[in-house]
Amino acid sequence: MDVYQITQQVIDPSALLQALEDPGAGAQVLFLGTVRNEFEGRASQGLFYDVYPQMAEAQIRKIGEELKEEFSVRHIVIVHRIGSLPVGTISVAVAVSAAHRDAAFAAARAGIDRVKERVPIWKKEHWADGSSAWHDDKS
Amino acid sequence: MDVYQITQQVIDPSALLQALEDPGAGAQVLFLGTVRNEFEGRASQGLFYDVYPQMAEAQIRKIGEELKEEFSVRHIVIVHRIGSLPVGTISVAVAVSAAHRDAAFAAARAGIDRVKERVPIWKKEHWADGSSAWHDDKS
Amino acid sequence: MSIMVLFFSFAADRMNARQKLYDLDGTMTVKEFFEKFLVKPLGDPFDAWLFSVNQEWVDGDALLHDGDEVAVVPPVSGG
Amino acid sequence: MSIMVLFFSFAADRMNARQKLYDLDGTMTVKEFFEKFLVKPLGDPFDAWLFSVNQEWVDGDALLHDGDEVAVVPPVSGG
Repeated sequence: MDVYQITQQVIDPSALLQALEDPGAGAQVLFLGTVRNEFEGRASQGLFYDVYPQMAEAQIRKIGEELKEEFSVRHIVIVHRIGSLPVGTISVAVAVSAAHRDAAFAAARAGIDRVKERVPIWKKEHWADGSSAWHDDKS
Repeated sequence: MDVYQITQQVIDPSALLQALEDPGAGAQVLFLGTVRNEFEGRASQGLFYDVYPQMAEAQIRKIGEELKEEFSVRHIVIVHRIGSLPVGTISVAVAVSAAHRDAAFAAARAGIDRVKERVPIWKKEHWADGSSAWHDDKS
Repeated sequence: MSIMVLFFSFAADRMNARQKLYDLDGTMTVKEFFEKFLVKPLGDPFDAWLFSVNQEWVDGDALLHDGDEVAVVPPVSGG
Repeated sequence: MSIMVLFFSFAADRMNARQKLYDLDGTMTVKEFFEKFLVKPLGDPFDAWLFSVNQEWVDGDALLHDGDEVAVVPPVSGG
């Protein structure tokens, strides 16, 4: 089963791995992105994720379809969480099942790379000192 | 926390992901190997895994130490299950947390490759027709 | 013709709006629209932004049509 | 001197044993030991097998010592 989702709920890796199950699959690769306690050396207490919801869902579905065409994979899960997330929280998951591990690793890697390039989601860092700033805002 | 284990028990991915948790980690990559329903086109009902136990544990620990030296990773989990496993069962898990995804993907991939090359574990295929045979036995 | 323009992240902050309706005299490209209406309030030049029309990424020479949903946003930074 | 030799997978099947104690007249290499005691019952030549001594992989010119734990096994196939 494929899953493409933008969500405000907790991401549960077990549920995602269940979606991948397939008796013909020998390899599952799961990537989890989590909120870090620092960015470029500055302490952080978490992130706020802004999203363009309908476009983001359309984009992750499109990325999934590309991966299915380009790699020998069985099932694909791409889920991105939005809202305010404290350090340690899972913000994004990309998971793939395939007969063999070459395809599973390649597709999972391409999946997260494309999510980060093309899905309309923006991060605002909540710095440990109480201030906050959008990523890439040079003003 | 690092985990290196040869086990006869069910492998629980959630527990492995918990072991990886680290506020400085932004990337987790989990590889799961599962028992497939066919091998080289022939239907199978499962695998029996034989093991040289003490050496296998020593080897996975050594692989973990190599990965820590070679890649910028935080925590490593390598667990291999042995015994008779039906189709769909998780037989091996390699999981890595790191600040960034480049290191997490590279270390997880190197980890499973080295497990398959060097850990003294052998597979006997239980074919769907009731016969069985060790992998690599050309006799 | 009119188009609905959406803003996110610091584009929304700078516009003081998440969305705005614009009435255009006639058809124009995304870049022409940006230069006429947005470069001033957004403060950064054309190359600093990404654009979508009806939820597909486009470049500056995409033509706008009546009823289009346009987003003018910073580079994405999800993950 | 004596060494304990372990067999796994189809090496165990062919030996009808998971382990066997061998008494050696004197020191010898892994390859010499294999050719003298194991090539016949195992049926495949030296290059078809892997060898460990005291749980480290070794090649054929590793020297055997009294009390060593040796494994003679097929290529590994885990995962």
